[in-house]
Amino acid sequence: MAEPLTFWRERPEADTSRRDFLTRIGFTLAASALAGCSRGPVQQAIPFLNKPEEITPGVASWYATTCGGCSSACALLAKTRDGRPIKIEGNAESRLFGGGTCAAGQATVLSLYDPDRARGPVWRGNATTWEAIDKEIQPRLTAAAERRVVLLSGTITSPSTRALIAEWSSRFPHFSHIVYDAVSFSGLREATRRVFGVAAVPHFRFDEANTIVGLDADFLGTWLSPVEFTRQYAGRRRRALDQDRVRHHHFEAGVSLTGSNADRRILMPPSAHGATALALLRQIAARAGVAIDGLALDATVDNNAIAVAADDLWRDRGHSLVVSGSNEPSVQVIVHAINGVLGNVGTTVDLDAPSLQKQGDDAAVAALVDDMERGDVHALLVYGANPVYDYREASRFVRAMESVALTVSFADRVDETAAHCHAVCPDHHFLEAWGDAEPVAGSFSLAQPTIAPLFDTRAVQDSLLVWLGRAPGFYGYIRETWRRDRFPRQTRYQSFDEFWDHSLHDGVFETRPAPVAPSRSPERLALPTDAWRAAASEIERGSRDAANRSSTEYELHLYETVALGDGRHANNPWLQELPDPVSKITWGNFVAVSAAAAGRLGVESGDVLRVSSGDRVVELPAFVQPGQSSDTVSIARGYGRERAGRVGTGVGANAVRFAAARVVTLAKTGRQQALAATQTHHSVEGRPIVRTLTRDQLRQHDAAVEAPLATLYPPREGGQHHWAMAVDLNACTGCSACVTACQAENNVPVVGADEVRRGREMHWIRVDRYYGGTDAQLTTAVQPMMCQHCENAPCETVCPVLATVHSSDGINQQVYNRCVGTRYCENNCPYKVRRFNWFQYAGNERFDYTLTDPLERMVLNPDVVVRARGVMEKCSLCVQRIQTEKLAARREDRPLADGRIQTACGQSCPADAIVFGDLNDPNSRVAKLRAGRRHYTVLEELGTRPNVGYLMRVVDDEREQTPHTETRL
Amino acid sequence: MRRDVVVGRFHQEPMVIDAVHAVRSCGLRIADVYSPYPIHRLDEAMAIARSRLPLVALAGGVGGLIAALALELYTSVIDWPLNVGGKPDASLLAFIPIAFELTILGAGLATAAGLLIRSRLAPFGAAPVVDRSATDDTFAVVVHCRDSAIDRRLVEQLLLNYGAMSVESRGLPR
Amino acid sequence: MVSWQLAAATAALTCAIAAAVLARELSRVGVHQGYAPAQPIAFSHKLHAGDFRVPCLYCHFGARTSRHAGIPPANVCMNCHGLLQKQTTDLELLKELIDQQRPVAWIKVHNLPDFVYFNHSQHVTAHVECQACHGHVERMTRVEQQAPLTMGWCIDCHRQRRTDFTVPAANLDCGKCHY
Amino acid sequence: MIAWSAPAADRHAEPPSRRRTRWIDGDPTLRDITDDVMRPLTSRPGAAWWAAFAVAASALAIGAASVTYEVTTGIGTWGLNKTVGWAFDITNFVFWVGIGHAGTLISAILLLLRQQWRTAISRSAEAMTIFAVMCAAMFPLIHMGRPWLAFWVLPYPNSRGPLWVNFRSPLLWDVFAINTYLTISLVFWYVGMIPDFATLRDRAQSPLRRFAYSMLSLGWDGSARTWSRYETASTLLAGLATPLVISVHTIVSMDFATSVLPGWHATIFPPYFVAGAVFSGFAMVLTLLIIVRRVMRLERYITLRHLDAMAKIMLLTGSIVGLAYATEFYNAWYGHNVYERAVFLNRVTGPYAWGFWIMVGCNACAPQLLWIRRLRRNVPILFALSIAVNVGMWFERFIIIVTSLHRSFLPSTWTMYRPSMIEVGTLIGSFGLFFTCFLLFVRLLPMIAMWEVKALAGHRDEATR
Repeated sequence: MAEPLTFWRERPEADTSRRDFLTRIGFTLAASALAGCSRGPVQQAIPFLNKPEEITPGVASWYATTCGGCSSACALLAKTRDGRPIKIEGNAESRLFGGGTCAAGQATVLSLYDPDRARGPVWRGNATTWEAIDKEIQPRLTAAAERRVVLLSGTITSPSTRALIAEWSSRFPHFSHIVYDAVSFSGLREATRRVFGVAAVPHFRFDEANTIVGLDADFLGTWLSPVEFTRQYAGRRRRALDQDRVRHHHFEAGVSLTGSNADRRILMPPSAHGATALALLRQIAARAGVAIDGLALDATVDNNAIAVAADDLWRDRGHSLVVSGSNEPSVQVIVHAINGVLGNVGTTVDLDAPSLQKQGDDAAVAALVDDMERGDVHALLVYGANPVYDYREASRFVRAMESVALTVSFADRVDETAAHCHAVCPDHHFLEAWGDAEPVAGSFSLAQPTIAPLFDTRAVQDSLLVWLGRAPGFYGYIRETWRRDRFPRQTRYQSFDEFWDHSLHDGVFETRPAPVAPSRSPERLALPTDAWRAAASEIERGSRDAANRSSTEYELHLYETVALGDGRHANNPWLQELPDPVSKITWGNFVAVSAAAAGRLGVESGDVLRVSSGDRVVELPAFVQPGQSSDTVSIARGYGRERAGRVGTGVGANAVRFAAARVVTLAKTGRQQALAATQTHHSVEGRPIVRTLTRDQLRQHDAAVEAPLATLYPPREGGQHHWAMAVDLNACTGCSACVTACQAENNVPVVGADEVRRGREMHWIRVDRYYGGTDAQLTTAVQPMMCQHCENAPCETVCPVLATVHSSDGINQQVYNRCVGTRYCENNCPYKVRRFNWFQYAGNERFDYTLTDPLERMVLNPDVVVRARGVMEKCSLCVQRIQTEKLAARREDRPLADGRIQTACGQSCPADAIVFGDLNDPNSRVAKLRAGRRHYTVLEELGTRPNVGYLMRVVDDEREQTPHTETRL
Repeated sequence: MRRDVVVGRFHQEPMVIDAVHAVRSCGLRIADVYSPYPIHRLDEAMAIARSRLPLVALAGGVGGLIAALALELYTSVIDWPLNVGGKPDASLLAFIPIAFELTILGAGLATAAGLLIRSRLAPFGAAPVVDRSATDDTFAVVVHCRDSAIDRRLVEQLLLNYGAMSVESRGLPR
Repeated sequence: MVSWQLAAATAALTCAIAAAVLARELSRVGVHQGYAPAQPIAFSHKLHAGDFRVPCLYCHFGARTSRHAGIPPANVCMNCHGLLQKQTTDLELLKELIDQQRPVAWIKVHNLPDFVYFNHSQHVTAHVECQACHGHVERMTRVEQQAPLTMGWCIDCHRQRRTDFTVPAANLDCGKCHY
Repeated sequence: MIAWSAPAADRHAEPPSRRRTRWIDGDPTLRDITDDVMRPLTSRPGAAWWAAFAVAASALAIGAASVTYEVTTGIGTWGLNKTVGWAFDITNFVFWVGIGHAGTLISAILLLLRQQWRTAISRSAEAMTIFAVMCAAMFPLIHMGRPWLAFWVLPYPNSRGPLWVNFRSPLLWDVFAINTYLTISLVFWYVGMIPDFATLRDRAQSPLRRFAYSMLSLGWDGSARTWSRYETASTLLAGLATPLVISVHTIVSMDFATSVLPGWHATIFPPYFVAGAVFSGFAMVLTLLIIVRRVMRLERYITLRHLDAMAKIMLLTGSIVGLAYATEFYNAWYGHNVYERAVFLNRVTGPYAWGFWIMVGCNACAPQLLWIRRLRRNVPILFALSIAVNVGMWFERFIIIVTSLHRSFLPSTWTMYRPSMIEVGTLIGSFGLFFTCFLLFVRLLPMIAMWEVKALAGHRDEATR
């Protein structure tokens, strides 16, 4: 088959045995010895026995697929080398997500090689074969068929899988499919049902919004579809550079990534969430001249801030957006009402093509647990969910499971839930499996295997098919559903095969769906409805008893981290060591307390606190978080896994057990536990490092650009290219996807919590975060910082052995194998971006993260050497990518077009904040940006003349977002 | 053996000087004087020519300097110029320290070598002369008396008069 | 008199010789010039590339597009030997391996340290003869490493290609091969 | 005609200058001098020596263990991090190089200045120099991530192109400076000992010793011609060593001065460091000699006047160092550079302020006591002061290196540094190496230049005849 992207079609994965796979990568193991390990006396080269057309050893091939990292289901490209997926990148074809990804998405490729994955089916704790386990399960299912069979799953975005499940409901009369999201949106779905008559999560359009008001919704970090929203948000900010201003007000208790990006961040304890929404509605309604009764002015909320927000919203009515992270239907009803009054429904709140990324139904899950306890459930299949870890009443759930005759888990490992199941039928990793997804109605994407299954696993869908008594082969099933449902909805291709091949090649297929919501009129929404009133009175009742709280109690605010999300990525070393975008803390969660509360409790960062609510207790180190609401403590969920694997088990403590609690009490334990933070100083000390520009300044002298500093030395003649980079601080949100992307691309080691505490993390790119202002008005600035590739590099001058010198095309090169490790360069680097190999990280049991286990080593990029002990390393501007593109251009005898070369960080950036290019080409994007008014280089007064520059963040008010003032933080 | 020198042993520096003056004013030749420490005025007393070691040192220094500059310029300008921190290939200012050090090194080694070679100092070198105490507390004045016309007893008497502890006629050392 | 000068002279001479020998040996550490291991299948390049004039890139097709020239998979051998009648013990061994689905474990002759990135296609694209680095393989019955494959050896060629304008210029940046 | 009688004494009246200070107590004959100096070499070592040797050797063992562990496991065994790349290692390096400066200074500069009091102490000072420079040279070596490749800093023809070295790097300057300094110091030391070796040879009882010393003495016979050439050579070497000793610490200071870091990037460093080096060097000489003159019963040759003279030099150099501190702060304040200011403010008030104040107290303040003559001649006080200065000068280097690194330009990179046990062990080890060598020296080699002291004594005879 000459069609490279469909080379699996002729060989469905079932045929491909493990050994076959090994033959396929055989050559590579030798080659990756070149890339990774040290050089043996005799090296063998094992060629393919029968080389597949599409694989040439040493040449990367790309496959379009869909991310299974979370329910956002971003469209991806997987880069495979010699049959091994080694890198994840966003699929630029996707209208929703573009080329960007999130950190977790980048890291999914490592979880493919996770040695703790289940190696095969398990029956009652014993490894077994698929045949055997089918024999066990199938009869039991048929037996249970007359009674109740339940599939408890996380949100399933795959239409084909949903279709398959529908078949089950027809096959088993008493079958029910219950969707459980650890972080649930069922409040929003319910509210939408109440207001619009359809239970759905709207598709939000931040790119249409000139004013955004967020109520504790971390939509840039973790909420619903962060990659998509970041792309929209940054895009909107970019457009606003030469248009009117955009405003973002954010009300929250802890400091979230989104809050740290807001123009105005207002403190709002969780208990005031509803009241705030209500007050906002009241203000908006007043401006709209909508008469509403019964909405009393609430004193517990910051009415001035709300008024300011309301003004902005009203000014931009029709092009503004209010989102809330609350799971209370009543609150979401009010939020809908606000958007309704503002006329945002239809523009920024899209219900024609709703989001399908969160479909959890809390009520159904609660009912299920009752049923199980009553013994009404006879078979429970758990797929893509881990309730025993993250259900609010986990212990009760476990007890309930005992009264279920057959419990089956499809988890990829024996996790907390699987451990309590009779059968574990491990699913493929998404990179090994066929699949499709419909994250937003009408936007489809496909997933294809990029590697033969590493272990004896089976796709869930195949298991479901088999147990239905059908032949396995989900691949065929997907084709059928697509032939049935997707093919008719397009006119471009005549034959289905053509349509299929192109869809598979592009990975995405987009079409406007038939409206799912019944016709509704925004006008009607603009008037008070019963739904409003009910919600309003509900909220008022709620906030009244929220008010009474004893002085020793603190409100609890649970949140997801950008790295671990709900905890499913806990065993991924890259994500465990990813500094939290806000706190910069790695390897574990903590109790974020305000300075005021810390003073009251007499604790400092690192003092271990006992957090208790009733009989539930966890002990976690405190972290004094600037900008934390004074009476609220924030704790990240997703930690404290008990059966994640050797990396993730026992890191941090599980805060989900407090999910039911509204308040907790804190007590000092007297113990200390140093936080593994990568940044310990938070003030920019008034130094002009992260620069901002007001919109007026930008307009006034748009042309004016400072002349470059004079230099004593004659200029050296350069080469054919002059590589440079521009980082747009106006777009960057600090989401840190670039950090993980770089780690994946450049084989950057993971060093573990202790070494991070010693200040020895190895990331080549970091995101500096500075605080300013006060707790009440926290200002935050972020700055991605990697090697600045100075033309006059201080590091180069001081190296005695010429291990770091300048290339003819502007790159500051680090030659690892020449380095003797004096660390003089590191000392003399003003940006401190160089990283030293303090130990032998590769092949060292003490650092058994990504470079030691032979399985995990398969993720290594063969084009980048793994560094040895005692040498310095740093950002190389992804020179291997530059080489590849240059060579390709040369081989195909075409000029190297601008934008063809993307560094890993720039490629992964959902905000498109990092631009790489050739300064010798005056029309290149980077050359234009460097010529612009916003461009500056960090510490330019030192005369280092960096090739990496920054574009100033544009603000409306100098006082906002510019932490240049000395602060106590 | 032929007894062609007269050795006078002294215990005090001044007497040696006088003795040497006296002996030479008699027209006799001083073979050499052995002392435990340098006696400055002995140089003119014995009319020892000034050493030319300074020239050797100069040569060594110049050699070191040239070698250093040659090495630095050849390696970083001619053989393989590299862009180091945007500095010029011939960063002469930066080359000064090493050039200086090698100058000193060359001069120092040349001086030492010159001394050893000129004075024939080397391992397995010749054993000392007159007696062991010449390196301890004795000054030995050795007078040439090969000419049979010279009356050794007079010479010995002369030395004794000038304060020699003991005198002896014996063969030339070496 | 003579004794110590003689001693000194001999000592100096011995030291000089010792130093020279040591330097020569040290400079050869890791250089495997002349390495010619026996292969599991006694494949003769002389026969194939020499006598039969099979182009290098027919078997080592990887060199055109890939970093690795690659060892031809067995099916490439069979392209011809599937049709040819001639039988040898080595061919039987090969067929046997194919039947058992076992790939041939060849011994790599030209090995570079892991910290060097060498890309065959880059050099093929720049019209560098295979023989420039691998020697006259078409005359070898058993392949032998002829070039020293030291960095200095690479650099010499790259330097020469910067002065000789009849060929595509080569690059001397460290980052061309070390990353 | 021939003068038959010995001439009158007054012909040899010495110029009064020679008579001013008498640098030897009592009036030993030349033989007494030989005996006194050789006593330690011939007699059996006493309990004190053995005790000292045991301590030094075990310290050396600790150091050896620490270095072995560090080299086999990685620099990670030290307390360094992504921001602070140097700490104990280079601190110790600069500290020991500094110590190594007094020796050459005493023998070379004071020789040129015709300072006779140097004769008694020059030998041991030179020995100290050599051992100190050995200790110093160890640190650049072991601070490398891959010390087994240290030879790459040497420009030798190789099979890599050849790939040379970076002559612009101050570290490379160090390589040349330290090696030159070590070589010249060794030559100077050895040449100075040749006549004494001859003495030892001629006094030696055992054939083994005689052979060994005759090898070392290179057949020295004390001929007047050799002596005259020999003195020229010594003067030349002294003349060469003087600029050398100044250049070496200038170059060491350039490791910092040529960098971009606030607190390092300072033009004042060369003179400041040289003064500091001499300062610490003399402190160490004092420490050693005060012990040695007592243990080896050499008070007669190393007199209170010697101590007094050294104390004066300490007072001078100490004051220069103090002035340098003040100047740095003035520049930081006057220069209006936010980074510079922050660093110096941080030195005085930051987390390492305690170290800063130790440094100021020991180096700038304490030596001021030496204005008082009585204290300059009070052995216990001098000893205490010399120790204090050693401590203070170590902290000076620590403060310069660590406080400049741990909080430099980007606040996001600010960290703290805490030494690990391995680093402390290495520091202890360097002292072990130093004292082990020195203790062996005092037993195996004449620790006072006999011929020079004899020359003094001889002139003294003349003067008093």
